[in-house]
Amino acid sequence: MLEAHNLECVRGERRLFAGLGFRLEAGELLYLQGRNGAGKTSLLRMLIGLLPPEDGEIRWQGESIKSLADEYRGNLCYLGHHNAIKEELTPLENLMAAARLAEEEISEDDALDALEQVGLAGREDLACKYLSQGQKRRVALARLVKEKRLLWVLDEPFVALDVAAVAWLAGLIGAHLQRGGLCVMTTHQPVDIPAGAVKELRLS
Amino acid sequence: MLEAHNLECVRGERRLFAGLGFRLEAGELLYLQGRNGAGKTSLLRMLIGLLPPEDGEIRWQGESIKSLADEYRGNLCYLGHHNAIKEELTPLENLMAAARLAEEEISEDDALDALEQVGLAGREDLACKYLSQGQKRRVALARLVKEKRLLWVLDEPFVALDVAAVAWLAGLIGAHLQRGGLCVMTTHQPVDIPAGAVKELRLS
Amino acid sequence: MNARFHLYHYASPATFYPLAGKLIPVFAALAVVFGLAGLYLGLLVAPTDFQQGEGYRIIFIHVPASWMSMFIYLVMAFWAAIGLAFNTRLSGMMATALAPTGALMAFLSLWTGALWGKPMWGAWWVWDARLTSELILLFLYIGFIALQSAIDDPRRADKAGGVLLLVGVVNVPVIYFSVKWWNTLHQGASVSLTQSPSMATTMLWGMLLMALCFWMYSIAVALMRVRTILLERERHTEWVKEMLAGETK
Amino acid sequence: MLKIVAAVIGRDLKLAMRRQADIVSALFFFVIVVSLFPLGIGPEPDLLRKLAPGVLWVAALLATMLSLPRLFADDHRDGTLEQLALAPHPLGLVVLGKVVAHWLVSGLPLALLAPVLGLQFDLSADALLVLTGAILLGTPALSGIGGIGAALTLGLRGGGVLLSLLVLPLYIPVLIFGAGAVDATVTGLGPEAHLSLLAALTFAALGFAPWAAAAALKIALE
Amino acid sequence: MLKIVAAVIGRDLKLAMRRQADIVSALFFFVIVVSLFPLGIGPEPDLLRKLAPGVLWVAALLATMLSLPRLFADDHRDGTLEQLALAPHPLGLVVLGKVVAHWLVSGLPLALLAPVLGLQFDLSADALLVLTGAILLGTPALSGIGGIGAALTLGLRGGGVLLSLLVLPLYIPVLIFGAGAVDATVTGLGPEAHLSLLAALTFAALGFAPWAAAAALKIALE
Amino acid sequence: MIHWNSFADFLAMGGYAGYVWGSFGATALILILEPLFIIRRRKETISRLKRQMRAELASSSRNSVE
Ligand code: HEM
Ligand SMILES: Nc1ncnc2c1ncn2[C@@H]1O[C@H](COP(=O)(O)OP(=O)(O)OP(=O)(O)O)[C@@H](O)[C@H]1O
Ligand SMILES: Nc1ncnc2c1ncn2[C@@H]1O[C@H](COP(=O)(O)OP(=O)(O)OP(=O)(O)O)[C@@H](O)[C@H]1O
Ligand SMILES: [Mg+2]
Ligand SMILES: [Mg+2]
Repeated sequence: MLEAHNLECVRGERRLFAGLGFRLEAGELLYLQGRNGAGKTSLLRMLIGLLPPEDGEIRWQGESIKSLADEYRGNLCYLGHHNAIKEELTPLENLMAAARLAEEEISEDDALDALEQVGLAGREDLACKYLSQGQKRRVALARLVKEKRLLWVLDEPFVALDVAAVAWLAGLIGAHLQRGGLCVMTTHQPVDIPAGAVKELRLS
Repeated sequence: MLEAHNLECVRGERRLFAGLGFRLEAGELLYLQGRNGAGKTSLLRMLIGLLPPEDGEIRWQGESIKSLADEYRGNLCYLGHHNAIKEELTPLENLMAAARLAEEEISEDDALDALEQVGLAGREDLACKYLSQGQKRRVALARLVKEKRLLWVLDEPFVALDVAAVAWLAGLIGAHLQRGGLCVMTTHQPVDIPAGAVKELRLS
Repeated sequence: MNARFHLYHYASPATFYPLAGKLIPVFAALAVVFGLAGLYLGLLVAPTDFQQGEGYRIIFIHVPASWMSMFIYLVMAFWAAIGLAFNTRLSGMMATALAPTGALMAFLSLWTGALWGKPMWGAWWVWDARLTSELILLFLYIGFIALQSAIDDPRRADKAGGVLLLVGVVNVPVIYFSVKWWNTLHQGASVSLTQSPSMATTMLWGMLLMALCFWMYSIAVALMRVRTILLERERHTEWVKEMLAGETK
Repeated sequence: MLKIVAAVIGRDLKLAMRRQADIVSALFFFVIVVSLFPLGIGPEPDLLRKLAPGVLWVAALLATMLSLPRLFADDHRDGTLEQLALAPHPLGLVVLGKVVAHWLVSGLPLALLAPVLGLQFDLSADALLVLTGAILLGTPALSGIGGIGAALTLGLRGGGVLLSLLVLPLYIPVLIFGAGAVDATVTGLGPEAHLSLLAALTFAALGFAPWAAAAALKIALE
Repeated sequence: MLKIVAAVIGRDLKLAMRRQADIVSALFFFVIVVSLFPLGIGPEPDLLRKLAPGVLWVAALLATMLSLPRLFADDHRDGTLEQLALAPHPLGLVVLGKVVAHWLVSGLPLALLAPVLGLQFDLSADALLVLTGAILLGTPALSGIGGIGAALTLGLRGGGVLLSLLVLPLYIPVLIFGAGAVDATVTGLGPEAHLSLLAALTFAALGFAPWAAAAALKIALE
Repeated sequence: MIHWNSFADFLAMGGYAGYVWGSFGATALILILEPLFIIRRRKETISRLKRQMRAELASSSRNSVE
């Protein structure tokens, strides 16, 4: 489904990696590893099409993601270092707005349910700026609960989460893979994801 | 050395904790635990004097930190969720500026040495905005390398660090404790700190 | 890497760099020749203007500088369009290299115009359409330079600068006409440029030669600057390394 | 197509309502700048009447410009902009939505307030009407052009001032036609020509600016 | 004491140099705003000469104000401000350093540029001199007062506009005395009285503002 | 051919000396300084790049430690 061929990444004057390639099928998890600054975030940004690679190509179902454009992005769900939530809005509003902007209507009940699952029950109506670091991250993660898109790209999703939340999220990713989804992920924490096929890719 | 008596914390309309107290002596580590939103960050901000407690008192060597003011702060080193680095400045400049503003002259050699220890050799002269998430955190941590103040207050210092850096930082904190320093810390990651006396405090 | 650029052979930096090196002396020499001839005609031979006395001789630099300032902006926009459309690296660098020269030309136009205005109109500055739009053009140049220098990544700087140039070039005529219209609506004929009537042929020739001199100068200077930019940007490529290694004088 | 534009507008308006301070403050900035002039210049009514169109328009320009840096900056900082760029529709539509929202929050209230301020300068009823009309017609162009500037300076520190450097020269035609319309009314010539030019500028800006701004945003996100 | 002030100034200047665009752009903002007025008002030299002091001062006010939101915001966002507040010396000194740096980067260049712009308005040599002096004397007060406003609005979204709302009314005395000094020169009265009032304002502002701003910062950090 | 009677006349420019020479002088200054600045920047660039290249060679032969 998702293939990368001969990717090269240059930031500033530094060549982070070159000749990188992989192939990911339905139900597989690609686990990116590497020390700080190895280029994991850069690679993820290439995969979602925001950073044009210096060289090489990325294909989705055989076609270059550059030519697929919108069509590819319709299959994509990205979670970055930043939470992409508005501090002034409440978790509920954030979730609804994010869905609407991604052109996916969800009902308020669904949203409330998602928030409850991420452990924010009782804080649905508190502006996000009052939430703790981990609670903010949970708001961002709530998007994943109802997410049906095929390809999830997650950049250190476990950061700031407490132990219970880490386990919950691992389960969520596992379920996504079981449904035949794909996932590309980085994390520095050792996490156990209940998934069949885990591919590892180490940048160095 | 550091005592808290009967602390109460109210945020918005929510009482996060009340009647909280502890006592920390030289060479001891206080390890704060609790789920996301339990009030760990709030407690730390009370300890450094930025958030006035609703009730109760914090004492340093027997005196209230409120009356000690500058004197207490001269013994304090805080590292928060944010890195407190300037994106335009290079790691070296950031480190030097931070030291100067804390009224602690350090030589350029010392600073370069600290940066090398945190694994930023070769990036001393790259503006911080180009660094990866983990590298930014390392710049913030470089301040600790030469830090001689007694009380370290660290809010999730391990976030975004790779495995090697986590181990290094744990060692650094251990060495600080061995020298007779105090440390109050939160983290969600299980980390092994080579220290004698670890006190745990669980907020819930 | 190289195979990708064979289409744009001369746009390939490795070919362009030595080529530009050879062209610079030619344009510089032409600029000097035209300049000397123009100055000779303009300062020594041309007769006094019967209305403006000797003050009119400022025209020999004022007009070429004004022309160049406007023309260079167009050329920059042209390069920007090429760069955005075909993703050639050299085009962006050309625009970057031209900008300071264009800004200097705009400044010279303002400076000489002001020095001309004081004896002719009795004021260093009036808010006439042409003057005002030249001032705005200077702002546009400075905006471009400031934007590019605020971005550290050169490729990003090229693209962002390109978008700005294209937006600007659409606006320049709009600005010019709006200012002109504003000005003529407000007031009749209080101040307008005293056209030197029936310009003597020597004057015309002097001005043409000076204009050519400014042209050649601008080309030469832009090529010089683009060569330096090339070196900086391509310092990691083989050809720059070879060149630097070879140039151990 | 329209749905996404509406969604963006809705979200931005909600955010603006949540921090009402924004709207109110832009208005007060306008009021204060306009009121500063009589203080700096002196109270002669004749002089002030001559100044009025220019001062009001310059103040409107500056008030619009002041809120521009945050047009994309907030979304950029917290990662929302990436999400918007990843959504399966052209980024230009999102920008259009944001530009319209910006106008609703900045340009529209200005237009409604302008006649009140015009009274301070002793303008006639006709002139006040034209002033309102001109500001209504012209400010969308300001928001549009401003969007390009905001996108170009996104993520650059010192962006606010750089932004004004880029954008103000491009605002000049709007200023001239806008002030010209009021002036023409005061001096008895009709404002029609000026107003139709303003409308043309606005149409051109709204048609063209979102795409230029979207291109600039993609560059900023690389 | 002085060492910490110097350290803050040094760091802020270094940051400003790193984003040179800042300084240059504030200057050009000044130039552009000043140039906007004739475009809005019309080119008659007599009218313009009367406006000159007011326009130049209003533009100086706005140029100073535009860079205010970032006085503490950058430090706040990345956590540096917390560190500064935790350092073992009064926060007021840090603020003083930041205010001085702000003046060096904004007020000083404005004063140096003002005479050139005055020429565009056909001011006499005397008037130009007084203009420069007045701006030199008055802008530190602007930076000081601005510091309070910046601290009060810190962390509030929409801070930029809110800030101008708070600060501009307090700027009015500076504007009046500053423009008055130039006006007095043009009309033949001496500028001394105005200038000494300006100096008094500046002293008061620099002595008082850092402490008020420091208090506001502590509240913002809670 | 030559229009002037004396060199002093030429310098005086019919009373417009300040304006005319102010213009020509500024232009000459700028047109001469600009290339000089570019040449200097070019020399600096080249020597800096050479220095960097040497440093790179040295460090790569020393076997990089990251
Ligand atoms: C700061 C003041 C001035 C500026 C910015 C300025 C700008 C310009 C510009 C942009 C042009 C080229 C116009 C074109 O080709 O369409 C021009 C041409 C010219 N200017 Fe000026 N000018 C200034 C002052 C003056 C003064 C004071 C005079 C004479 C009294 C003057 C006389 C001319 C003449 C004769 C031409 C060429 C004739 C033509 O192309 O129509 N300028 N100026
Ligand atoms: N302009 C530049 N010049 C030199 N190096 C640069 C430049 N921009 C980015 N880099 C380098 O590129 C790398 C970016 O890495 P990236 O953010 O992809 O790392 P990462 O693997 O996600 O790290 P982390 O685990 O810390 O998040 C960093 O090593 C950084 O130093
Ligand atoms: N205005 C308010 N109204 C209600 N609750 C509030 C308000 N402000 C803050 N809170 C709550 O206070 C708590 C702040 O927690 P704090 O940031 O100290 O948590 P933490 O233990 O550091 O969490 P984390 O592990 O996620 O960093 C959160 O639960 C938040 O929801
Ligand atoms: Mg990363
Ligand atoms: Mg916390």
